[in-house]
Amino acid sequence: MTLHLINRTPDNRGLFDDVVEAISEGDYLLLIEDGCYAGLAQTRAPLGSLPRGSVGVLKEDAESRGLLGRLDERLELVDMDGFVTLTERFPKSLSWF
Amino acid sequence: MTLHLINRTPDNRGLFDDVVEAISEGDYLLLIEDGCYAGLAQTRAPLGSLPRGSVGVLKEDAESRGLLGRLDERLELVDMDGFVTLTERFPKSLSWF
Amino acid sequence: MLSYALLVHAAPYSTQGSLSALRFAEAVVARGHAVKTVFFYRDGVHNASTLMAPPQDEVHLGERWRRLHATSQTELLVCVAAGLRRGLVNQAEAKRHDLAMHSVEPPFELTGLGQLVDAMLTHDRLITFAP
Amino acid sequence: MLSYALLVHAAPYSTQGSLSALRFAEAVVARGHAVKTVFFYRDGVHNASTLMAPPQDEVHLGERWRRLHATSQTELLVCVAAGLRRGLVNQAEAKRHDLAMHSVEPPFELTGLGQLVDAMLTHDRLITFAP
Amino acid sequence: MTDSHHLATCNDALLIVLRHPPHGSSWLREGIDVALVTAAFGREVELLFQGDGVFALLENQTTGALGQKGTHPQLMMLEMYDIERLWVSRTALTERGLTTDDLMLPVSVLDSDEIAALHAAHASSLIF
Amino acid sequence: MTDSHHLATCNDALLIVLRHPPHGSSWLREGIDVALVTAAFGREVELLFQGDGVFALLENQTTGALGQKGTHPQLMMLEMYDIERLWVSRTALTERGLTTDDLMLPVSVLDSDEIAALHAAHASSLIF
Repeated sequence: MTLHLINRTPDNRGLFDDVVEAISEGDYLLLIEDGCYAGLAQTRAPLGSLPRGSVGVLKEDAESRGLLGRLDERLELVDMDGFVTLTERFPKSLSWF
Repeated sequence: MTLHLINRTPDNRGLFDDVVEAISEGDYLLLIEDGCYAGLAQTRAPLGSLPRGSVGVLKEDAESRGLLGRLDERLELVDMDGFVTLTERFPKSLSWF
Repeated sequence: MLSYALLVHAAPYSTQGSLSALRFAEAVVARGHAVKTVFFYRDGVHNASTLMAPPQDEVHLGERWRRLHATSQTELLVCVAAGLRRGLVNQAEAKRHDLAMHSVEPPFELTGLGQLVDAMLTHDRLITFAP
Repeated sequence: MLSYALLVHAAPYSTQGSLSALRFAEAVVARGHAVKTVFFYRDGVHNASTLMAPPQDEVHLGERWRRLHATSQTELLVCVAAGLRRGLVNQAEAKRHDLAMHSVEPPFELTGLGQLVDAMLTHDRLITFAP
Repeated sequence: MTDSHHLATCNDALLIVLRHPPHGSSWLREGIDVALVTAAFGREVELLFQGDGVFALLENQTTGALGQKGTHPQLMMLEMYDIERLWVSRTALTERGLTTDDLMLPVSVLDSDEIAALHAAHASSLIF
Repeated sequence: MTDSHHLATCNDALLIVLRHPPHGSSWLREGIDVALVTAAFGREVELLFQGDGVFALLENQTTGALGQKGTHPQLMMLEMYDIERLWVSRTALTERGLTTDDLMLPVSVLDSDEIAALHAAHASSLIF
């Protein structure tokens, strides 16, 4: 099982297509840095197909961008400690950029 | 009248959308570096809407990528001297990245 | 306790990647794990420059990496092939390339890519921070 | 004859942008125009490092920029704010920031952003080369 | 409040196009730096927020990781430098589910054809 | 020639995902460098060409501007390093109007669900 990290906006359409192609059931996708914008409730990113509880957004990065309160409610808010916990839980991580 | 330069692949969907939004009649779009891939005959880039004779591809960059013979036939092949000529003809240039 | 290796591709001050790597490293240490190795590759090598002089009200990335080394004995490894191209040289390499100055000092070490392979094999986790 | 200014944002050896800027500059000169100014901003400032030591079978970007200066009197301007953050310092700045080494030497000059504004106003063309 | 008359006439102001979001990279900050310096040199400057650049204007931004300052304090200085023409792409807003109510500064929203006209009307532009 | 059996079993090889095209940046070259060094250290390596990475395999590439070497000579060395499993995303090829006939090396083409399975089967991967 894999922890996927995305740090770019949905403007990078090809990137999001490739991530979705690579994700398996039981994987987790964490949106960090500019990846947080993909968590906006109304977005072009093709994350809607991913099951609830499998996508999170890094709280610190979402907050600095003014995104708290604007995020898709299916997303988990993950703080830095939670980020580390995810890397404990998932032996493998993949950074998409 | 403006010379637009693109150096990224059509994977950067938002970039191409923004360029198309900014182009006026009489402008010229030159594909350089990885932008050359947008000149492939079959491509996802929304360049089809631009008139013939207004889009070129930098020959040197297309050639090094193995793209000669694969390009949309509506494109002009522009060599380095031709690139400079375009900057003589267009007082303003815009680099999109 | 898990052992972590970080792979940093991001240039300092241009993208958030270096900051993200640092705060992640600090959070890993705070949870009682060890950050054994940080490997700087591509434009990430610029994190190792001893010559950076950021404004006083901005984080000094070089100092923060050195502090991580001091408190956690983290190895700070710089890919020598990526570094030499980009002007990151230590005293030995400067001499070998006939350069009057150098820009890399301990605890940053210039090493080969083999050290990255080694870090992947020996540590429990590898996390990449990209531009 | 037209006068050109180039704005280079691209880091050397990481993306094609610096190479594109150089070959464009050489083509401009070959057509009888003048490349008056190259302004290095963001990661483009790394083009000014005197410490780069690329493999012998690769283009040495620093040398090629210096050659452009020598043959065409092109000003090679480095944004000082972008440069200081990233470890690009000349002798004067090194002294001011208490650094034992420096990484920028003439013909590269550290200057303010005002020089970019000036180049835009005084030259006929401005072409940007991005990463 | 679009300003079609302004769009149509040729214009000596420097148009700076901001296409990158805050925090994730320094593109936005360094673009605004160029805007402020240009204005300080007495040249007129206008800003166009296109693509992900519209996120620069989102309300409620804060300092980021490890004290990263962000760009919202810089934007608050624009008025002091007499940079008052702020253009925003309607497409960029709509695709991101935003309206002008979400933005921290008053802006003029432009349709796609007006964006092309804005570019055409300016003798010099820079993209960040 | 997909190899579903291989996909399904857990795998000690390092999977390197190449997502960037040649020439425009050094991502591809530096990713292949990691592959070659890893193989030289005696560890098995497999490559997945996804997204724009499939352009790395396009035939008829040449040296680029100012003598830029490109990555096609590097790819020709893969066999010498016993790197023989080359996977390619079918979606990536199709969207770019390419088929395996356009490629310089023999590859195994994977459908989207097979790509996910490939990732799941490898204990470690790196993306370039």
